[in-house]
Amino acid sequence: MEDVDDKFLKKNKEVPLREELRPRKVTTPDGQEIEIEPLRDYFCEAQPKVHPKAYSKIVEDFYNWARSNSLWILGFGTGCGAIEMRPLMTPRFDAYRYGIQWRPTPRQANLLVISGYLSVKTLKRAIRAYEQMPQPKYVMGLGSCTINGGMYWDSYNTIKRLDDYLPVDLYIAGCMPRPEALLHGFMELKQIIRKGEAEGANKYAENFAQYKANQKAVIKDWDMPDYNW
Amino acid sequence: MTLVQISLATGFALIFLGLYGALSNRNILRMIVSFTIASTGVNLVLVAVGYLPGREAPILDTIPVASAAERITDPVPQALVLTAIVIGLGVTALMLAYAYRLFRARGSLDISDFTELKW
Amino acid sequence: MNSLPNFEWVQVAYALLTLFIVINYGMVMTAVVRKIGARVGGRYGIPVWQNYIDLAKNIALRSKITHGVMFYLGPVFRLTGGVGLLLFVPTIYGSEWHQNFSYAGDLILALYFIFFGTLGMALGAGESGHPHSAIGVSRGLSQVTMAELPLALGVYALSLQYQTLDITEIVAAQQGSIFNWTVFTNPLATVAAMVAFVGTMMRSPFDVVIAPQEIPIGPPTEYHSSYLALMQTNRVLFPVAKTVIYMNLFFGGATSWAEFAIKVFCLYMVSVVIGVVHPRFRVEQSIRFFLKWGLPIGVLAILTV
Amino acid sequence: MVNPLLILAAGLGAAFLLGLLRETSERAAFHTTVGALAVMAFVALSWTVALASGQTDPVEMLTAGAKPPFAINLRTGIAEAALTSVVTLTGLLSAFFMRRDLLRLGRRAMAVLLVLIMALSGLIMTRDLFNMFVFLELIVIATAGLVLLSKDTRALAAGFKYLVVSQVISILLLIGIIFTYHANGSLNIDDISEVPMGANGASLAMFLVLIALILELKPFPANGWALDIYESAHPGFSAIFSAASGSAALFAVYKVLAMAGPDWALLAAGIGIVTFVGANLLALAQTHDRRLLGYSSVGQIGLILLVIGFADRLGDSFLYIAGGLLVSHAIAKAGLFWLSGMVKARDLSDWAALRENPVLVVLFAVFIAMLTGLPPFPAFYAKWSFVHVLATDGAYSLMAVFLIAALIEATVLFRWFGMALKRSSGHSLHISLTGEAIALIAAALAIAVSWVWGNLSGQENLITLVPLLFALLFLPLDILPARIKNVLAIAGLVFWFAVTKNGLDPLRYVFLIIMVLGGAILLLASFHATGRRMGFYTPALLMFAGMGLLVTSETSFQFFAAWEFLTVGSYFLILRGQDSEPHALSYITFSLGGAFALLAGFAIAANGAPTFPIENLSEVPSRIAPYVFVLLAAGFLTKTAVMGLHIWLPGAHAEAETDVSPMVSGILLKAGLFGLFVLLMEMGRQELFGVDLTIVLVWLGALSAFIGAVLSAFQEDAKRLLAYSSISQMGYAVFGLALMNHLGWLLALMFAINHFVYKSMLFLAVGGVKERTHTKLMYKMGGLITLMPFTFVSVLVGIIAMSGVPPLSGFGGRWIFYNAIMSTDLRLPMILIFMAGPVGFLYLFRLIHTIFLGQLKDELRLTKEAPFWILLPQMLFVGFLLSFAILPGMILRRVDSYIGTLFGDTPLVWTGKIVDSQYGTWNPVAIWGVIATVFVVVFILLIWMNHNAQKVKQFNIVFSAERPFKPQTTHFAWNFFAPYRKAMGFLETPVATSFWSGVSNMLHGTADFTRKLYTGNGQTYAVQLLFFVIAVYLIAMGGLS
Repeated sequence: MEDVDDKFLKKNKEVPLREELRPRKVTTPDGQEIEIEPLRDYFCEAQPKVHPKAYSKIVEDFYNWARSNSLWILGFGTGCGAIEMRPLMTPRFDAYRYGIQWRPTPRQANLLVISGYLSVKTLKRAIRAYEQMPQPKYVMGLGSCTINGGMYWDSYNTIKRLDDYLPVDLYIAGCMPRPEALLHGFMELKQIIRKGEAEGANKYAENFAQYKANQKAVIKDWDMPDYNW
Repeated sequence: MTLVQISLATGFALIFLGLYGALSNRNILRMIVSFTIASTGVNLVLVAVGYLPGREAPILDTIPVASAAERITDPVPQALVLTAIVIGLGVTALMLAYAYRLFRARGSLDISDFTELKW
Repeated sequence: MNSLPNFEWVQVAYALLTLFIVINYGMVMTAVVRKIGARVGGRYGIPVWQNYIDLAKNIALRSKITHGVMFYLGPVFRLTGGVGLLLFVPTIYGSEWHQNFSYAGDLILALYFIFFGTLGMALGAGESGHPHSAIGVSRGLSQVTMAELPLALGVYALSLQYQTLDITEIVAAQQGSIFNWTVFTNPLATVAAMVAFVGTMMRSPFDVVIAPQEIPIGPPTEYHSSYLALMQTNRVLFPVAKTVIYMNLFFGGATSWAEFAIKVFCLYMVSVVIGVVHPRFRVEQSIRFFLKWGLPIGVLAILTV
Repeated sequence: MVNPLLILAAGLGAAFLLGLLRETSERAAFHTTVGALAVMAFVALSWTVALASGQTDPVEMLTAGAKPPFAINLRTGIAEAALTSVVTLTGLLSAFFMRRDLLRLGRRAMAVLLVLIMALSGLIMTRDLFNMFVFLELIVIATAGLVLLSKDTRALAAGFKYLVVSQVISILLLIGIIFTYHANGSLNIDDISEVPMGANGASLAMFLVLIALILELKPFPANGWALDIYESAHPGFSAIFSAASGSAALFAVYKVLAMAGPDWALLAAGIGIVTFVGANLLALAQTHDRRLLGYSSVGQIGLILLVIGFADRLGDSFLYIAGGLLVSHAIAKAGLFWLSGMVKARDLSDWAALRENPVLVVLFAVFIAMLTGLPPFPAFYAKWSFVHVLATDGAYSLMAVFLIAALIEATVLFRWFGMALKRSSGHSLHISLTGEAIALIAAALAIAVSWVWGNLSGQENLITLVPLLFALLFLPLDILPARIKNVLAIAGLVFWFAVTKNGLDPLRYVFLIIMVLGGAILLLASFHATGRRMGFYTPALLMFAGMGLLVTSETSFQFFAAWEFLTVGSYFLILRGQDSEPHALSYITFSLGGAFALLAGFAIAANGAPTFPIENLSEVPSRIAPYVFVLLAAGFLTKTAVMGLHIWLPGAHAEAETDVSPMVSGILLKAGLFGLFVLLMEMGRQELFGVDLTIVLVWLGALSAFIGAVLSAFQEDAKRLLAYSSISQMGYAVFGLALMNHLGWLLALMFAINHFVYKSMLFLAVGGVKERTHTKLMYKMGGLITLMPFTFVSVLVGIIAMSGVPPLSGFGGRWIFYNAIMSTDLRLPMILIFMAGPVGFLYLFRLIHTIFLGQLKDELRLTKEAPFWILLPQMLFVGFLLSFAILPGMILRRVDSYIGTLFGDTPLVWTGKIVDSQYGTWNPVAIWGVIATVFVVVFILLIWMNHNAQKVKQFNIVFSAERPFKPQTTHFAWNFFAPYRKAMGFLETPVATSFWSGVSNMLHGTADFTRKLYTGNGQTYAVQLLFFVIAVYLIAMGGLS
């Protein structure tokens, strides 16, 4: 793909695997020597699946309505935009009234808000967090940094386009967007969900190879399994 | 002071002297000599206790058997002394033998050199 | 069925009805309580039906993971604990419908069954292999060792007072006048038990177990989707069931659903009110708190019965 | 019958005959020696048998054809005959043992040996004071001669010291003799004893004779010279020196004491007890085996001297008691010295070499048990009778001192035994078939005399008890493979259960089921063992024999003997564990301490009778009843490991083998509980200084329940955790018992059953895990649930049951508990128990979490499920727990009605399967029904919703957007309850441990300080001797005036 940020794709030699992930030998209590291959033994290797919608349209519509009115945000502040999310909990904006809550763990969240620029290092974490969220899940890109790199357009270690790496459902423009814009964004997202168009997770699963290739292209020290369950 | 009392006193004096010597001298040979002195004292005491003034030694060759009971001193202590002397001799001999072997083993006759067995 | 002399099939239906009412009541009530809290803070607050939506959303999730059998069973234990607790306690005094299966046992059964869900949940969380789960469990267990103590003392004082362990009889003894309630006849026991109540409602200042800022939500860190749905159901059901016990023991029970609703709400609000104005205790602080306040009051309650 | 003088004649004659032999014919000389010794032994034995069976009467032998006082007379009565038998047999066996050295040194040494044995026999038989002196001097000379046998050059110095001291003694003796003669006009003991000797002028003479002979017994602290001999002499000779010389000298003292009259008895008794205590204390500090044996000999002889001092009051039983102690001492000590001859190096731990030869280990155990006075050996009967006499006399403080010293002695010996079994030695064994055969003969003699003493005891002859014999049967059978033995053992237990179960009341019946049938079930796990598993079955079955006998025992004697059996058996069993040496030692120390408390209690309660039916405990006069209660309760509480007396338990239970831990925890602890049941059933409430003792028990129980649980939560070692939990659980049971009401007892019983089941199960489960992971440390495990699912299930069921959460059977216990406390006035201790409840969750959760949940470690990835045979009993227990939870009535109902007959009330009403009390209801079937239904429904619901969940692996966790580094750092397990420790850690302060280690340090410190007396200088020893004489004289005169 030519629109990958190939500017800093230096084709230098491969980064060796982290030590703790390299295969090694350990001795069992019985004195037997066994081979441990951490990536295979510690992590589930299954690929993400495309999950179909519910059989019945009514049910799916109901589900989508519920999903849209119960947006649980993963409280993962990635860039300067994180500071804009805090006022949403205050009396002035009170996002709770729209069924929006913050959850401390990806397992219980549906909405990953990428709140600003993503350095390569943070991208790795964002990917991991995203993959660990259960489907259906949504990604919101906040600010121009996630759209085109913004003020970091020529940075050596900041990604330019978020949707090369994660399926973004909605961008909110601005640098930074105000909380009102965020609220508006949430409302938009709700609309998308209700329409049944927020299938980013399935898109991610369908184009998994491509996304992975993009991710691996920028993340040199890819010390994790392909998919983080 | 009667003869008996003098003998008794001498006997006990010898015993104490002997014991003092045995317990204060470090040299093993001196200890053995001291013990001999003490046994002599004991023997003296034995004889003194059995002595009856004016009587003769209980040797029936010279004294008629019929009158022996009145004329001789008590024979038992005499017999005891004889036995005690014999035994004392045996023990002294054994101690000397030990002294010899101790000297051979260690080249010393100082009792305080033989204290490795303790506690 | 000589071993179950009081059993009739229709009781199953009655019990289901109780369960239905209580769950719905709990759903709405907890939302209302949150809304009240929001209003106090000047916010609008969540919709009162938000709990239903969250529940539906969680059930509607498409991908799920499991860490193993015990992880799978954890929420089952949890919900069984909540439902069972409710079913072992008579909900509405004098109503044949809502005695549930309280003939199976007495107060002791209820007190010990409280731990059923906790234990199963802790095991399930443990199998997830997440250290934060284990830390949460460690904190929770440590805290509960002292938090339950004033309750045990209060209950003992109470059963000495009424000379029975039967919940229905205890409620019966409090009928007639408001001054027959245990809270008036035996205030010390009530205070002791209420200390325990506040301590075990998982609200500030005793919520270090789930402290979301440091050990992301503690034991249920790994739970999601329908697991979480079951646990959410329990989370609205269980406090109500527990409050029902307190209501029956100390506040004269309830003779109608209306009385039930009011009393449970008021009792529930106690822990909420305390929670919104107090910062969180560390575990050892809360243990010392219970030692310093709960224990002496409980001892006094026992000694003065 | 040949004339007993032949003993002397044969000895002397052979000695002279040796002189006639040629220097080079050592073999002929040796045969002559042995022949002479054999003749002597034969004569002595034949007289013993004849006198004992009443075929002949005691005989007086007059020399020189005259009657005393004009001649010397010798006597052979039963005591003399028996003692000469001991002396000559020791001589004979030792001669064989010293064969090589005797041959090396030639006929002179043999002659000296013969003279020694002859002189010892003479000393026993003579009735003449001066003759006694002569024989004593002969002994001295012969001893000094034989010391030279040793290759150890240090023995020379020892022999010389001995001679120095002997000279001093002989001076004292001679002076004493001559003045005695002067005062009485006779040297004949019988003549002198006819004239009563008060504290008149002659008393100094008598004192000198007496003290000189007592000095021959090496009384503490004037005995450094003798210990040097023990330490350096040839072990064969030391055997004679300890067994034969000691016995002969004791008899001489006895004769002189009889002559001196009762006024002097106290003196002997005083010196005896001081020696017994002092010597045992010093033995604590020893690391040299023979010196330790020396101290032990001194101590034993001191003990017998104490008994001799009591001869008057003992009356007819004197010979029985003193003989029992003496014969045990002689055989055991000789045997141990002989064994020491086969061990090359002299440190206590060098006895580890014995393990090369299992027979020798058994012999070692036999001798030590014999010396300690464990059943069925004669010293056991002797101690029993002696303590009873002391109690009858009201000599309580003496009894206490005696028992404490005996306990120290046992500690010393068992410490040594533990070292031998668990340490390693750099030296191999000096195997000699002769030596082994001789030691075996000694053991055979030990069994023979045990039989004799058992027959004479007037009680049950312990050595003929079927369970004991069954246990001993496994000694020869030990060459069979373990599995065959296991089948036999299980069959034996089941058979014994079938035989004894009839006619027991339900309470005892339940305990019998737990102890005997439970044992059979647990033995199923032992099928796992491969190979021969030497030395497992005898102790195990000894323990079960003890427990089987305990439940069916009817008299105090039977009860106590059974108690000792189970204690000893379990000790050997516990000792088998890998690092169990120190723990087994503290176990046996505490257990024997508890047993001695029982002994004292029974003795006081017996009130003069040799034994009494257990049910007569209820008739103990109220004056002494509280003390009896305290002593017995202390004994039982030691076994249930109540807080304060618990420090032996964690180590002992944790370090034991996989299938031993459940036995000692699940079953053995119930013995203490059973004892308490019996005690409280018979004695009821007792008051001491206005304190109701049952209330003390209630507090102790509550304290144990609480602190045990807290300590358990802080353990890192899974088995230790379970061990502390046992303390807690037993605390509940003690608490229930002490409530002294119907429900309290039912509670205790419920706990007994439940604890047996779930603790056995958990110990087996943890043991199974340990088999696979080779560790007990929980933080090294984790995530084993998928690898060991069955074990997990058993732990899961176990902890749910134990924590008291419905629907499993632990809840029944809690329910009864609440009902029990409703009807009692005790409120404060309840709080502790209330606190203990939730704390139980701490350790239980930790147990299951840190082992089975969390992160799997790399090296455990291939861990297999626990072995089948270890799982099988667990699954049986799981089944039992489930069914017992639904149908508790199947056991409880009968017991309930039985307890009802004791208390005369029926607080529980059983309607069908429902239990109603005055206060509440417990409907186990309904509880099960509701919970199971709800659970299944919810489970189905979840399956319906989440059937398609993706199974993930251990690192697929949310980890703050990172991934775990490695399992070790991700598994939260070590110091699991850190926050709890922060708040409640002060409860961990090892008060009891500090106290007991303080006691132990004090004893060791005293021992270390006291042994500074032993400077090694012969002169110093002689001076000490004189000071001792003077001190004793001053004390005696003070006492007499």
